[in-house]
Order: sequence, then C-alpha cells, then structure tokens
Amino acid sequence: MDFDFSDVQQSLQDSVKRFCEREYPFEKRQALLRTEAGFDRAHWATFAELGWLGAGLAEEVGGFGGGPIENAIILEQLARALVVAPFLSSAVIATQAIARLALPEQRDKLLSPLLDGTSIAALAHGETAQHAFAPDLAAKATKTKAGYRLDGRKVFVLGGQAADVFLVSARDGAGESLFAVPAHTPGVERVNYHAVDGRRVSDLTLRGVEVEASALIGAGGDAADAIDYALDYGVIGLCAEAVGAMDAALWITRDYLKTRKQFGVTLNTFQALQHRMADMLVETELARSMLYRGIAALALENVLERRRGVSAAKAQIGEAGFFVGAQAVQLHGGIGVTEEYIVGHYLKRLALVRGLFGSSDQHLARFAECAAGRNEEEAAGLRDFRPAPGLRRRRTRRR
Amino acid sequence: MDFDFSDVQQSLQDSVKRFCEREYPFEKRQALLRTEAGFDRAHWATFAELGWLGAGLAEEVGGFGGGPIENAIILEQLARALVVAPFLSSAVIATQAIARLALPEQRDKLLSPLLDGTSIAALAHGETAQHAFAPDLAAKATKTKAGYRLDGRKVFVLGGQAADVFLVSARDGAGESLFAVPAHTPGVERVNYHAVDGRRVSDLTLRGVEVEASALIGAGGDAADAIDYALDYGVIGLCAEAVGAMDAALWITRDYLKTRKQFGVTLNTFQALQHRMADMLVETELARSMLYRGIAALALENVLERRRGVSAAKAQIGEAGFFVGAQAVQLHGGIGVTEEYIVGHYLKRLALVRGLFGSSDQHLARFAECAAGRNEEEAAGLRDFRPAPGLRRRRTRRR
Amino acid sequence: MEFDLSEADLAFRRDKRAWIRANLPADIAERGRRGFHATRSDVEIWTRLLNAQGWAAPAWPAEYGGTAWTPLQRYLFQLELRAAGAPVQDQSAMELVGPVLYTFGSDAQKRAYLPKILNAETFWCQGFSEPNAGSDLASLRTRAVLDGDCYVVTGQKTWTSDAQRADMMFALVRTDPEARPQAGISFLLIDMQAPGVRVRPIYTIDEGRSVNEVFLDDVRVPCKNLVGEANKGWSYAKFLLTNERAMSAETAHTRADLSSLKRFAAEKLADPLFAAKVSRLEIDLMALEYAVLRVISAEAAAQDAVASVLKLRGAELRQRVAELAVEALGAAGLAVNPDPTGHDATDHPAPRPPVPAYAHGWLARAMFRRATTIYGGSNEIQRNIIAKAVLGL
Amino acid sequence: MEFDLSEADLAFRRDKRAWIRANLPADIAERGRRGFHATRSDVEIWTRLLNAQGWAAPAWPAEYGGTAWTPLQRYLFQLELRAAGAPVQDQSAMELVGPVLYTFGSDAQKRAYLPKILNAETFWCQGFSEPNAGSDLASLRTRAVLDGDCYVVTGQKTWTSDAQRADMMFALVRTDPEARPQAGISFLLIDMQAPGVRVRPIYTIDEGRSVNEVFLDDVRVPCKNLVGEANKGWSYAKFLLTNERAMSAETAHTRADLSSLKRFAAEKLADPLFAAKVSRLEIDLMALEYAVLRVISAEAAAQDAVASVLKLRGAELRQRVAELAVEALGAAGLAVNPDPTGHDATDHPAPRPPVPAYAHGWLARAMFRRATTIYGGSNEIQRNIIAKAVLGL
Repeated sequence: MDFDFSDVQQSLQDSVKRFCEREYPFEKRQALLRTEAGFDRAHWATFAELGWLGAGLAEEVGGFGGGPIENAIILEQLARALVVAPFLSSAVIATQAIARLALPEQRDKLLSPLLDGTSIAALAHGETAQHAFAPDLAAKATKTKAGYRLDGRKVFVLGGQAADVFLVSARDGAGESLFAVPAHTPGVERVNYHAVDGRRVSDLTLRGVEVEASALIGAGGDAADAIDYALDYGVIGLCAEAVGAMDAALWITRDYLKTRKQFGVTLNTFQALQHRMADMLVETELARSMLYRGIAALALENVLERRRGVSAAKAQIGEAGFFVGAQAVQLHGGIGVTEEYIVGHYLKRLALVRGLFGSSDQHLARFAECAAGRNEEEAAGLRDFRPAPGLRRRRTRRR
Repeated sequence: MDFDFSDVQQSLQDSVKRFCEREYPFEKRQALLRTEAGFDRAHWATFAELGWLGAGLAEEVGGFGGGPIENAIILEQLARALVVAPFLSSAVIATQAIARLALPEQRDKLLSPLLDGTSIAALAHGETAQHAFAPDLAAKATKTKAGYRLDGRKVFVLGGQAADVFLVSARDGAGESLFAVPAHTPGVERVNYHAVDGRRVSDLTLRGVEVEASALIGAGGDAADAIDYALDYGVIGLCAEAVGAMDAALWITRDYLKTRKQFGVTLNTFQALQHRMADMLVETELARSMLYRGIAALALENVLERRRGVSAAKAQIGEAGFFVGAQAVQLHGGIGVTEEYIVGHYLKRLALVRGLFGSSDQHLARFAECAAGRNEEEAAGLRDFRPAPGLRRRRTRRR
Repeated sequence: MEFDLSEADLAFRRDKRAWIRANLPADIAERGRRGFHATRSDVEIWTRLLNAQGWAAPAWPAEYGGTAWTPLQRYLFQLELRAAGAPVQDQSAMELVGPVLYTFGSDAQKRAYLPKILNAETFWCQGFSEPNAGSDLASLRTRAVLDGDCYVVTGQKTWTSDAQRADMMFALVRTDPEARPQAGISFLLIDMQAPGVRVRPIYTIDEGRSVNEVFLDDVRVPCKNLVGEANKGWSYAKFLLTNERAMSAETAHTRADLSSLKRFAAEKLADPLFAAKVSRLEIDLMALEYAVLRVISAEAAAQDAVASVLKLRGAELRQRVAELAVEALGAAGLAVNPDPTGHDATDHPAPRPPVPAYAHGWLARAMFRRATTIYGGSNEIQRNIIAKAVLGL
Repeated sequence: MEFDLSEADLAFRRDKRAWIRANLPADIAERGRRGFHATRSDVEIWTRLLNAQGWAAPAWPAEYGGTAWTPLQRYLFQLELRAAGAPVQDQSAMELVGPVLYTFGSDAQKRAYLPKILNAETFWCQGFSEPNAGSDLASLRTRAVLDGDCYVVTGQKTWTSDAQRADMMFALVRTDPEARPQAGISFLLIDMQAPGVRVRPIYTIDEGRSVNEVFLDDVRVPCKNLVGEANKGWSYAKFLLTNERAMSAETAHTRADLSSLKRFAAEKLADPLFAAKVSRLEIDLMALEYAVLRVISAEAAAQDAVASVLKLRGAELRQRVAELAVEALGAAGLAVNPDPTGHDATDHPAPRPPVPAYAHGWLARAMFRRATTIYGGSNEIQRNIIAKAVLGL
C-alpha cells in the first residue's frame, strides 16, 4: 500500500491547482455561472491540452495510463475551486462507459473526439427523478433499415446542456443497449436547467429519433454492466469532489474563525466552536480514507464487491460532506448563507453529492444487498479488497 | 390544558420524595440490591399505607381516583432514587390489566390484595427475548374438570422474583386468556436473575400447572386488548422513570462540573461541556413534554391513536434517556463508570428503559403502522389528542 | 394536570378552521401550500379579511384591535392558518414593532401606525443587525444626531428581512456615543422612502432575496418618530425579542411542511428507512409541540427551562423537514426551481426545470433554512443561554 | 498511490491466519469469541506459543525479541488474532512499558524484564492516573524520596487496569516537588508484592473488576528500578503515550465484534432499520480501517491529521457495536450476565440468566465501553488536541 502521490500524480495535481488559481477565482466563477452556458468551452480545450480528459484511461485506449486515482486528483481540485465544467459527466462517466463497452474497432472513433476536447458527451440513462442504480428502462430502440429509431425520455442528464453527443440507453430486443446520439439529431428535445451547485442538467425527450447502425456502442443488448460500471466510476468521482469541497470548506472556516470577532474576541477562542471544527476535521479525514477505499473497490473484478465498496463510500461521504458543508455555513453565521460568499457554494456542491446517483439510504441498502451471502469470515478485514489481477489498472507511469 | 400539579398531586409527589430521602439514600440502596431479594417488603407495606399501590386506579374499582398521571408522579420520584421495588410491574401493569379485564364480580377479590400490599403480582406474557408487543402465544390453557391446565414458557418477567401471583397469558380455544397463578403452584418453575438496573426478573416454565376455574380473569378469550392496554400503561410508566432518571442525572452532573477541577479551573468553565449540558437539558425537557403527550394518549379510546402516542413517547424518550445517561457518565469521566458512584446507575436505568417492552425502532415501526391510513388533514396538530368521553379518567379529586 | 384540550378549545379550533377554509381565497391557499413566497398583494388581501373579523393580530390587547383569546387559542389559530396555506402576515409589524408601539409608543404613534398595521397598509422591517454586530447586537454603530426637530441618521443595517417591500423600518441607533454600549441606544421609526435610505439586496443560497443591506446616509427622521425615551432603546429591543418566545419554535410551520411532505411522498414512504426518518421527525415534532403547550399553558416549571429549548429545537426541525422533502424528491429535489411568482428572485434566475409542481420550493427552503439555526440567536448562542441561565454553569 | 494490499501482504496474512487457526487452543478461542475475560492462564499459554515463534511482541525491535514486520503486517496480524478470538496479551507490558524499557532502560533492566514480558512470566500495570489528576496528568502527587539506595514511595494511583493480576507496576512519581509540574517526575518500576503496596478494586458498571486503586505507603523501591534519569519521567511517559497511536483505533477489536454480531443476529438483520444501523457501523469501520492504513503506511499528509482521529472515532465505534449487539439480543441483552470464568467478578455476583451462550458479555461490554471515550484522553481532550495541534485554532 502507498498513499502518497507519485511524481506524475503530484504534477497532475499541481497542474489542476494552477489552472484553478488562474482561471477560476471565485468572482470569475460566479460571473461564469451567470452566463447561459455556465461554463467556458475554452477551459475544455485547456483540459484536453493538459491531458486531463484522458487521465483516467489506459494507454491502449488512447488515455494516459491512469485510472480512478488520477480522475479523483483532478476532481478534488476542481471541486475546491467549485468548477462547474462537465468533467465528471463527460471525461469520467461517458468516457468510462465507452471504454468499457465499445468494440475495439469502435473505440478510437468514439473516444478520440472526447479526449481531444472537440466533443463533449453525457450519459442519458435515468428516466425518473427517483431512479438510482438500475432503472427499468422504458426508452426503446427499434431496428430500422438504416439503423435504429429511439423513443423515450431521460431526466437529470448531468452535463446535458454542454453535450454534443448523448449516450442514450434503451431497451431493444436483445437487452439494454447504448447509442451515441448527436445532440442535434432531429427528434431530440432538450430542456436545460440548473442543478443545486450550478451544474447544467437536461431532460431529454426522444421522439422517433433516427440514428445510423454505427450509433450502437458495443455488440447490442450488452450495455447494462458497462453503464453500471460507469456510474460506479461516477459515484467515486462525486466522492472525490466531496472530499475536495469538504477540505476547502473546513480550512476556509478555520481561517474565518481566526479573524472574525464577536464579543471582543476572535471566534476561534470558543471551545464549542473548536470542537465543532474538530468534528468536521474527523469527518473530512475519514471521508478521504473512504474515498481511497472506494477507489480500490472500483478495480475489483467481483461486481458485488465493487458495488459494495462504492456504495459504502457514497453513503458515508454523502452524509459526512453535507455535515461539513452545513457546519461550515453555521460557523460563519449570516454571511454563510449568502450567495456572494464562497462557503455556501461548498454546501451546495455537497448537497448535490449527497443526492445524486442514489441517496445515502439507497446506497446503504445496496451495500447490504451486495453483502448478503458474503463469507464474512473470509472477508473480515482487508481480504475483500484484493483486486482480481485481470482488471488491475495499468500503472506504467507509477513511480 | 393544565400542566401544573393539583394540590393532591403535589402532596403525592412530596410523599414519595420523603420516602426516598428517608429510606433510599444511595448507599442504603446499594446494600439492598446486594441482598437476595433486592428489595424490602417493608417498603411495600409503606407503599400500601400511603395509597400508592392504588394511585392509578379509579375509585369505583377501589383506587384513589387517579390515573397515569399519578402513576407517573410516583415512578418519576422512585426512579430519581433508583428504587428497584416492583412498582411498575405490580402496581401499574398487573393492576391495570386486572382492572381492565376482570369481570365486575372478580375485580375486588383480585385487586384488594394488590392494593393493600399483601400480594405482589407480575404479568407473565412474553415468550422470547425478541417479543415486543403482541407475541404469538405458544403457552396454552386446556380446560380441565376443576379448571385449567397451563403449559408454556415465559421470559423476562419483570418483578418476577417478588411476585406472589403471576398473571399468565395463554391461548385457549376462544383466544387469548389471562390466568392468575399463585407463584408456588406446583409445576411453576421460576429462574430469577437481574436486569441491567438491578431489578429482579424471572423466566417461568409452566408444566401441567393446574389452576381452579376462578383463576381465569375476565370471560376468557378476551385478554389480548387488556394486555395490550396494560403494556402501554407500562411503557408510559417506563417513560416516567426515564424522565426522573434523566433529570436527576442532569443536575448531578451539573453539580459535579461546578466542583470538579481540572487544569486549575472547575469543569463548568469549559464551553464544550456547557453546550453538552445544554443538549442534555434540551433532551430532558422534550422528554418530559413527550411524557405528558404519552399520558394523554393513554386515555384515547381509539386504540391505534393510543398506541401511536405511546410508541412515539417510547421511541423518543428511550433514545433521549440513553443519550442523557451516557453523557452524564461521559462528563463525569472515570468516576462515572464506577459501580460505587450514582451516575452510572442512572445510565443503567435508562438502558433498561430503552430496551424494555420493545426497542426504539420497534416502537418507531409501530408508530408508523398505527398512523397508516390516518387522516392527516384532520389529525394535524392536536385534534388527535382528544380523548373519547367514555374513557376519560375520573378526576374527582382534581383541584 | 390535564393534558387534553378542553371541549371549548376544540370547538374554537373547529370554528376557526371552518372560517379559514371558507374565506381564504383558493389561489392564495394554493400558492401557500406549494411554498411560494407570499406576494405583498396576497398578504394585503388576507390580512384585511382577518382584520374585518378582528383577528389580524390576535395577540394584541383588545383595545388596540387584538383579541381576548388565550395563548393556547392563538396557537391553535396559528396551526390552522399554516395548515390551510394562509400567507404569513407581516411578522415584523404584527409581532415585533406593534407590541413595542402599543406598550411604549406615544398616543400619536399608536394612532398613526397600529391601524395601518392591522389592515396591512404599512409594511415594516427591522433595522437591528449591522455588519460586525451579529450576535453581539450592542456593538451597533449607526448613529443618530439631533438636529432641530430631526435626528440625522447615518450608518448601515444588514440582514434586513423584507426591506425591499417595507414602508417603514424600526431601527436601533446610537444616540449617545459616550455611554456604555447598551445605554446610548434609541429606538427610531424610519420612513423607507426618506432621502438617504438605500436598499441593496443580499441574495441568499436559496437564490432568493429575503434579506437586504440598508444604507442610511444623513437620513432625517422627525423626533416624533422616537419611540419612548431617548437612550432607552435597548430595553424596548429586549422586550421585543423576548416577546412571543413560545412562537419561536415555529411548530405550526413544521407541521404544515410535514403534512405536505407526506402528501407528495406517499410512495417514497414505502421505503422503511425513509419512513423511519419521517416518523422520527414527526415524533420530535410531537415532543416539541407539547413543549410549546407547556409554555403557552404557563406551566410554572416550564417557563425558563422549556422556553429556551423551543428556538433551538424548532430551528433544527425546520431544517430536517426540508431536507427530507428534498430527499423524497430524488433528482427533482436537486434542481434549482425558481418561484413562478417571480417575486424576490435574483437578477439571474435559473430556468424553470421540468419537475412536478409539488417539487417547487423545497430545495430553496432546504438551503435557506440553514439560516434558522443562525438568525434570532444562533443555536450556539441558545446553548450558551441555557448553560448560563437555566443550568447556572 | 496504491490502495490495495500487495501479493506479499496477502500471503503474509494467509500464513498467519493458518498458523493461528492451527495453534490457538480451541477452548481459549471459544472463550475469546464469546467475549469472556481472558484468564491469566489463557494469556500465559497463548503468549508463550507466540513467543516460541518470535511473535509475542511484533512491534519490538528484532534484537529485543520482536519481528521485522512492517506496520501493515503487524496490523494484519492483529486483525487475524482478534478474528480468531485469541486472548488479548498483556498490553501494559507489550505496548507500554516494553518500548520504554528497550529505549530508555539500563542493560540490567532490559535483561531483567524484557524476556519475562515476552514469555508472559511477569504481568504489568500502569501507575499514572491519580485521584484529582485525570486528564491533567501532570498534577500527580505521589512522591518518591531518596533514602539510601531506595526511593520511598507514598501516594495513591487509580484507574489501574489489571493491578489485581500484575507482578510489577511502572509508575510516575514526583521526585522533585520544587520543580514545575512536568519537570519533577520520575519513572519507577515497582514490585506489586513489596510491603506497603495495597490494591483495592474499583468495580465498574459492567459489574466487573478491571480497574483498581493502588495505595503506596512508604514502599521501598530500589534505585536500580529508576528508568532513565531522575526527573525525566515525563518525557518517557509522553513517548509511551504516543507510541502505537495507530493501534488506538482498535479496529481489529471492532471488526471481530461486528463479525460476532452478524453471526448471532442473522435473523434480526431482516429488520431493515436494524440492518441499516449495522451497515452504517460497518461503513464507518471501513473508513476508519482505511484511516489506520493511511497512518500505518506512513502517508505523509495523514500523520498528524488522521492519527488524531483514530482514538476518537475508534472509541465511538467500540461503543456502537456493543450497543447494537445489546439491541439485537432483545430482552436477553438486558440481563446481567456474569462471566462464567468467575474471573474479575464483583463480590456480589448476579445469578446467571437463562439466555443463550452468544448473549454472554455484550451487556457488560456495552456498559464498560462507556469508558472508551474517557480513558487514554477523553474524546473532549482529543477534540482539544485536534483543534489546537491540527487546526491551529
């Protein structure tokens, strides 16, 4: 085990930090959020140049030989600066879904535009506000002469507003399939709105949407596992965002307490507030520990064990994050609930993390389901963390 | 509404306080607990003389015209002094079960010895460690020439060691029935042990126990509702004990903090401890409020509404009580976990309250079940608290 | 002791419920039940309907237009108002400045202001908090200098609720800079239209506008707008802040929220973990309701110990009910959902999301209610008070 | 970064598991898994078996009889020991005084004591706490006065774990009453059989005896029993208290408890609310386990921030697992359930209740573990430390 950064990881982190300092100071961020798009496409080009869009992909599929750790490094730093670019939705979830599902001959064509930043993708999977993991798909794909016709409705498509292409899940004869649907295909109706943290999301209605045969990703009927995998990747990405937001909120609050005076003394002299801060630190460090545990789980071959680890991370970090965010606001007092001050925006980000891709309780239930029938005796402790050799991520650049 | 004591209630409280001060200082209590019986029969005679054993019974059944309020007044004070006499089990639960179930012609014969203190009764109903409210009775009663033969097993019979007579529930042809079984009837095997707070409890095995026909309480087959009612009475009694224990633990801890020095100052100067104490006060006062709400619920004619209110009280007070008890120990530090200091014994009492007659979660579930199908619109607020006139307790002595 | 409602109180409650249902305009009720902000027009219409019955400010003495209801009856009336979705009236006027005026105001002030409050003709806001004087109110700096028959007021107020719709502000100002902090403060009534008054919105994390900064630059306030005596303002403010403390639990609001939640989340309640959270909330609310009743019913033992509990726990429950609603809504609870009345929105409103009508407002409430444990004395301040005043620590 | 166990560590773990299963006597394992107190005899047998392998004190340097295992391997070994129900060894000796002796002790002290610790021939107890010196250790008053080749020790120690079975005590005593509190303290080794040593039990709320008062009346302690230099005892004590801080989370204990709970409470786990509580506990434990691994693996960022978290959260989890077990047992969890080994019981033991064997000990643990958030620096003290040392508040 090794919890320290490699040199390559360290320089990746430094590079994201530099970007955020230069391009994403809070006031600039707030102005950007007030624009229609809510994000700057020029930033995306920078992400591509710096290699971040392929940071979580193996080299043989055109990536940089990284994995969830590298994605987490990027997402943690982006979350510290409250960046709202669709990194998680396109560069993590959509990219991982394609890398997992696409046939070797499709892969390059689908991934290249995502990795070089010319195209942004979004997974359009969920169909009701309540869906969490595996919705019973109502969207359907019908075989046509030229390809497929898609009909259905998708809600809360993360990063939907910026997307050039949607990865639309639909049921066909064979099972669940995933189709790459250009956003401006006739019959695709997109309604954009804002998520709590300013991220742009969309609802899609697909009515008789005609796509070519090549829009089908994978062999057809085989998409369920890949979608599940990509969403687990997304959940861990959210957890990384949470850890970044928690840590930032914690230390901003610490600094505030040391300067803000009340009753003639600075607030940091009040023991009750010191202890609250201590509790926040406890939650933050345990959340980070859990994030590492969740990243390890992503590599597990046994799907139940993977889900169990991912859900454990989501349930724990979702709640811990909201606690830290809410207490950061509380310790700030009135200014904490204003739009013009940064700390409330961390709470919003943490509220999104808690609620997105399944609530804490839904993940708690999934955790328990995945554990049913598990050999506790054998699994006690760390045994269950052992990844299967076949799926271990490549670590060619590891120190 | 009127939350203040009447004169009669005030003098009842004073009288219990005086008894506890005289007869139940902590050291004497500890010595008493080390005796085989764990309680002093002479105290029971005093309870009878002072009228406490019938304090919760209407005058027409030989009581003193009181109800659950009067029982709560007594139990709260007894709990403050950590009294372990079987008051709850005999003078509340068993007495209420009889008063509710017995035919008019049985009532006096059954109740008199309980009210004059010559006999102590205990309800023997639960059959497994997991039973909470309405166990599916395995104990059975078979009609014989002379009366009934009883067979079965009862566990965690509260106040069982001191009991002269057991009220044994059993299934017969007609339904659930309740039998008054003298403790020394052949075939009754009793194993006594200690509950966490020092109370004596028993497991009973009944093998071919022959009782007379007159042992049947009520008309036969009709005991389920009365047992349910008596146990609800018992739950509210437990809640009253909890409130007494919480309040006592709170103020003892307060006094300790004001005298105990550490790092050169008394502990009460530490804000984090002040705030913990504030949280304990909040829980204590809300528990008392809930106790009153629960007492009001006991009088409701609608059984679902009664259970709903009783379970709400148990779920809330059980958890609040344990919190206050545990924090009282915590704030004391090492001395809090010693057997020779009083505060840990409040925690034990509060642990019993939390666990007995159904866990907090079991009561939470019962609360939700009872609320299903309820007209929320009509019930919003206080409407549901309205007792049916028929079951309003008599208040002849009310100021 | 008697823990039940009397027949008379039950009848009172039934009557008021029936009257409210018959008289509250349906469109206003619908907006209220959906959690939209009450528009000034809604408040005017409803307050005037109540005022025609003599019920606009039940807690006021009858001679000033109040009722002779008992505190318990007033509480029951509140429960019915909230349950019906009636708009919240101008609390700054009804609950805060009104009682100060009829207790300490001049006859001229009473005549000038009280009837217009009762009839929702004048809306008020409270000018107490200042930057750098949050929980430590006595350190306020806005000063008022006597100049002829006017005070000239200069300073800045903040966290001023509803200043954007208010006609008048009641403010604490420093009239004697030499005196010790509490002693040199006066209580002034300031016309929001007066020259030198400028209101700047403070948008909050619900992306709404309910609080403001108010800048006062050489604002001339007639001396007749001084309430009571000069330099005695602190005692009027204390009177005001301890007034109606039993209402600070806001249980009627939480009860109404909980009812809404149960209506729209019926399906979600099949999930035992969610149902348990709702039950725990309801049970905590039941306890708090009875704590309120103990204070209202003037239980001797409750007056200190319990009253201090109400604000603290009440604020927590208001947060919890909104969070549960957001959770029940799933993804729809994560969508920014601007108020369709357009009232009080920010200058850059988000587009409306395609979510069901019942989802409206819950996310905004969950966010804004982080402030319930901050304003009116934060929960930390409440714990300080309990530790000192109740426990003597 | 690499968040998985290496093949070598997995192999290490498998090997140790196999050895423990093959060598731990079945009756001892059964007592351990049922949560009975380990008898001195059990500890002796097991420690000697380990010592024959050279594994009695893995953390010690190899030259003193330890192993060359990595901290991670030692942690894996702990997990396997606890999972198997192996008796907890003499922690005062292995983890506390042992490292002090091999680091600061004289050669004679090393020779005299270390081998006997490794072979469980000498059992130890810690004499630090005193009445009126709980969290504030430096205010201790027991004094040692030099008299010829002996120190004459007089005073009182309290909360002394296992003093009733100990052969030796390592104690902090005041040798220079004039110096400032920390400066005048020395570290002495005291024979528990020496004249003037008297042990009085402190029964705890589990109705067990694991702590004691130790009275020292003119106890003559040879000067050769002074560890290191006179008046430098405080620095040795600090060394000792920060040693093995990663172990303070006691995750291996909690993991073993959780496994037991899941075994006996399989039926209760069908209740979704109970299952959720168990899941939450397990998830919190998983997070804490990884926090331990971060410290053990010497992650640079973790050393201060995370280490301080371990004791605090670890203590809470030990409480929670015992409380969940009590809840799962229903009425059987409310029955006082004395240890059938009879060891360490009070002088007035309760009768054994007719409950299943798996119910044994859980109530006692739930009660006794209220102390986990008190001893070794209470959670309040831990929060103080985090606030000051980590957050710089």
